Amino acid sequence: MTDLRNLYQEVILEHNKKPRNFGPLEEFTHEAHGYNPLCGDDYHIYMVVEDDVVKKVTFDGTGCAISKAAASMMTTKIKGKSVEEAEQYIAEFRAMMADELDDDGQEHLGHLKVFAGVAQLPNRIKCAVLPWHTLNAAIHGNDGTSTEGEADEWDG
Amino acid sequence: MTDLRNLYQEVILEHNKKPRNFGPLEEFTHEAHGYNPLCGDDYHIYMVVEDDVVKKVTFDGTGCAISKAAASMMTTKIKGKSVEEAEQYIAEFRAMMADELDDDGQEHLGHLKVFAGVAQLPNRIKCAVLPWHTLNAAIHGNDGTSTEGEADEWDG
Amino acid sequence: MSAQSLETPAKIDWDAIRRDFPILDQEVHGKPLAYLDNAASSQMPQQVIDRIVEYQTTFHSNIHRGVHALSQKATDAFEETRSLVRQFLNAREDAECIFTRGATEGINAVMHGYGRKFLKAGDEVVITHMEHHSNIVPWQMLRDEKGIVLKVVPMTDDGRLDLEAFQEAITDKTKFVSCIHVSNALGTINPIKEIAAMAHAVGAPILMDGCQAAPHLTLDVQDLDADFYVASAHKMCASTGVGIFYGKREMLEKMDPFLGGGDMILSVSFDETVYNVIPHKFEAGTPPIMPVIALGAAIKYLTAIGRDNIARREDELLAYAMEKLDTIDAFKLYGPRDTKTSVISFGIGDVHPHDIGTILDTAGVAVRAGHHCTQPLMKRLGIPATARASIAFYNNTDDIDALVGAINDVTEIFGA
Amino acid sequence: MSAQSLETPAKIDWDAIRRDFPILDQEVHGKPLAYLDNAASSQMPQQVIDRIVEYQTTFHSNIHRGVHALSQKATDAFEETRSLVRQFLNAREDAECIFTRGATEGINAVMHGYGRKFLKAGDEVVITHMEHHSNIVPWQMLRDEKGIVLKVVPMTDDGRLDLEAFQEAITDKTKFVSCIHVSNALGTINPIKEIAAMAHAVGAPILMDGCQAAPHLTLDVQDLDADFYVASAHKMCASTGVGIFYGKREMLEKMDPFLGGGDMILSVSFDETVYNVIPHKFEAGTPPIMPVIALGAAIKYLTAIGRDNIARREDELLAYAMEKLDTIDAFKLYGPRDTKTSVISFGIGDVHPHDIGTILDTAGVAVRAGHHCTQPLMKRLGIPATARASIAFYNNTDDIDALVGAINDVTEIFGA
Ligand SMILES: Cc1ncc(COP(=O)(O)O)c(C=O)c1O
Ligand SMILES: Cc1ncc(COP(=O)(O)O)c(C=O)c1O
Repeated sequence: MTDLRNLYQEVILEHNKKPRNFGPLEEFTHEAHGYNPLCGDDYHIYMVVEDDVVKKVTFDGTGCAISKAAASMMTTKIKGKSVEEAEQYIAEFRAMMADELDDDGQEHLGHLKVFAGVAQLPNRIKCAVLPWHTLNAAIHGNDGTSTEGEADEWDG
Repeated sequence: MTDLRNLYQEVILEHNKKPRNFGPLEEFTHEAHGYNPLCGDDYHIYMVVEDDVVKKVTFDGTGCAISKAAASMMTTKIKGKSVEEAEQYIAEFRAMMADELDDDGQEHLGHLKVFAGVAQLPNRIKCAVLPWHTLNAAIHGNDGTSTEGEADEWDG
Repeated sequence: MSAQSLETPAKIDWDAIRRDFPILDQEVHGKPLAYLDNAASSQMPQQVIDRIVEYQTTFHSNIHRGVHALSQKATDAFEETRSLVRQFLNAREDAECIFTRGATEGINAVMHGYGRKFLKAGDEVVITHMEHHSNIVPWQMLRDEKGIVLKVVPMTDDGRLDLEAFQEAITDKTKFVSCIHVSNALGTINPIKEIAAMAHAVGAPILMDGCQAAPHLTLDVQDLDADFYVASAHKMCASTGVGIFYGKREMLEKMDPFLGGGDMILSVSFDETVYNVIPHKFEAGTPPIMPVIALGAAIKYLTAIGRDNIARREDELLAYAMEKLDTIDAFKLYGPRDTKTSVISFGIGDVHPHDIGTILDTAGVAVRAGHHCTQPLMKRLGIPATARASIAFYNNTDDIDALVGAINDVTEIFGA
Repeated sequence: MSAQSLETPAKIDWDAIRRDFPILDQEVHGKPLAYLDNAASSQMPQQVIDRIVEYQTTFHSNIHRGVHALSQKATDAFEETRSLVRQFLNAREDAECIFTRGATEGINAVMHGYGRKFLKAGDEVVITHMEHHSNIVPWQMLRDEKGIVLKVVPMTDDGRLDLEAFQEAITDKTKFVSCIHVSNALGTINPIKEIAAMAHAVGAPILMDGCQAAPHLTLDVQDLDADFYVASAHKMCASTGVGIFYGKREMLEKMDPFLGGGDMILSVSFDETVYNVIPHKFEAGTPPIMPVIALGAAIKYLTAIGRDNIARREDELLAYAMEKLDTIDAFKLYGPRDTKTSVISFGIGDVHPHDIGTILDTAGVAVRAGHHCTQPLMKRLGIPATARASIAFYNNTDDIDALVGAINDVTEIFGA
């Protein structure tokens, strides 16, 4: 059970239960759909970007506790940040999942570090990464994304 | 080489070199085509049957020494015999290949016993049996036959 | 072989049988492995592994076209398996038993070889809401190509086929029925013999997907009157890479092959090619010789234990598990409670099955979490996925206890 | 692993390598086995057998959809093999490397998925007189269905493709070229890169049948500019039941899958089904997981020895054999004498190859006798069949001497 407590930390369970920034936006500048066919995690990310700043960001959909908490905490993290910073978080989160994040990055990620335990469970990495993957797609204007068949890119 | 001499007996080699009753008949009452896709043995049997007696029987085609000698010796054996007797030979030859021929049958088969060695080589049984199989088809008015997929019936 | 030393069912030493499966004797995340993912793929007894090693170290060779001793021996062992499959299914003839790459290829062989040849626009193909994707997607491909109509028989809330609706769905327009024998997602055993009778009453052939039936039930394709029956070797203690595809001779003979190549022909010229007789017509190219020979060993193994005994053992373990699981408040079973195989598809409160799967894994308990290749069935139940524990005869009560314990961890962590 | 301990090519201990193959250490009809049927199917080194046993005893599980540890481990080993195949072929991406049931399925996948979708009546498909049946029959099926025109490039008397005729056969009407890289019947190595250039000059894609090339030559599908490339694991020291099917990403993406089922879809509903991305789109159902993992071990084994070293060794044994065989009056070689792999297709006087095969078998020498699934090629040479001795790197001069000795028996018995 100790391992599990490391994976399912209180903050993750709490975000899973009460996801922040949940639900679709009526008006948005960016949007993308992310789907993991392996376990059915299925999310939409909606963004309002103005002057290169993420004014609003929400997510909608269903999935496991890891993916839902990851999405919820992601939205709280990047709201109000510049697009450039959001991209830095994407890169850092991805590096953390690949067990390749340096100390500076760790520092910068802050409480997102609670997902470090997921990196030890290869078959759950895609869950934690899916919202970030989808955010990336939204920023770059791809309208859909799937974790399938892109194991190399995202599993590191 | 002793085993081989048992298989390739002089009489077989001799019939292979100088097959009897070889070549098509212009006029015939019965005919059938026999083909072994595994090794390409490919024969036609032609018969003239009158009053239930095999007046003429020839074979044509190509194949290995075993099949050619079997065909040649078969024609010399059944020529002039009644159809009923021919069918008895078919049954006996088949039994010999299945190692199930009784002493009476052995006696009756006469010099066809030179093929007994073939029964010890499962992958050559079809060669020796093909002409007999085709003869059977000719008698019963099936116009073609193939040893493939009928392993059960003929391999015993 | 321990299985062979059994005399009467009463004396079956299930502990000894479990020891035939070396893979079960290991720890995962520091806990003893409780392998309960048998519906996805079963494990292989030492007897089958030994047969594979024997094959590869003493008589591997390509088959059918060889004059040398190894080739003959390999051919004999390959064809012996065909005969064992015939007995396993109680088919009429060996030639009706074809080896494919898996059950999936068998269904596709029927879609291509029968469907594309004999069905036309407007013809109705009846399937059910309970099908595995492998028995949905091929018929959708046929729909896209030929304009056939796909009719889907509904499922009840407790995961059974609605037989009245089935009867209604079958009409004069029905030209084919394809139906799962035992549900992989829920364990439901369908009354497939009655369904076959309905199909035959309107002259429609029926394909039965027996992937989950073959490991658990004693089969008789003649009694069921199956026109086609498919199963997967890797769910029957044998190897991945080979499936069983049964068809009635008259059906197979009138069908076209959909894979062209060596061995499936009698003669080839550029003008004309003559297909071989069955079963060879459907076995293009070098077949999965080693997996087939392993399947032969597995059938011998299962038969030695006795398929009745296997079913009884699995039913007992299922009953033991259900008794314990029913005491857990948050435990929710999907599908029926009886007339089913030893498959337990479940949820825990509103915990996502994927999280259940991970927590169980940490406790050494291997289950499957997901849609089990039955997305329409999941949608029908209004859920994205389930956790599925599937029990084989080599499991034991310790495995079940580990499952129950780990489910308690789930409720504790998630406060479910 | 003996192969790994090699340092420089000069130090290769071929005797030690031969000992990696337990099957070779046996007697057949009381004579040491000389296995010279490698073009039909090669043998498996202990290292690959060990990997199979390791897989089945420690981590067998169904892949891709499992959250538990075994499933993850099996998935990793399966996908590692994909990566090894990519390196083996020098493909751009793992996703371009698909696992089929055999080379035959790969060719059929192209016929169904590309041919049936993109070719239409009157379009010309160019093949050659040297093709294996698996590269003839699928195109005949397409001809029967779609009315394409099948053009056959002739072969010269000495068993080479007539390149001028090839150039002439390729016109604006040519919409596809499918060509054997190395002849299984004769060993001829075709100038496949030049042929690809001819095809591409008119915008036609090319499929290369590399079944006999993969075990002998170092491959580079990018350099050859292959649109599709197929090979068979069981001819590469791995297991039956799996083939390699390479396709350029852009080709695979625009093709339709021809097998529907699990894993090849992203989502399924009765109205609409969305296919998965490559490679999964072409891998319907449970793949041959164990054979694939065995293939991974085989590629590691072959790579450790060094594919250049393998080719050199086989060429040397071929030269040794030819020197001896050429002294036998009745020996007649079919096919070319150079630019070939270590395949010796021959006749002895007018003795039927089937009789040659039997006599050789009695001497422990395993060769293939027959049409080698190349009936049109045989017809072109005016013969019903040949005897074929095919040499692998684990053969030795004793094997060749046994072959030569047994051929002398043939001449003696038949007075040839
Ligand atoms: C040149 C060639 N093409 C295709 C094949 C067919 O391969 P498989 O039987 O493994 O599908 C073979 C082997 O028999 C071959 O040698
Ligand atoms: C009911 C059912 N049908 C079909 C299949 C497909 O079998 P395979 O993946 O072995 O081809 C499975 C197994 O996954 C199954 O459980």
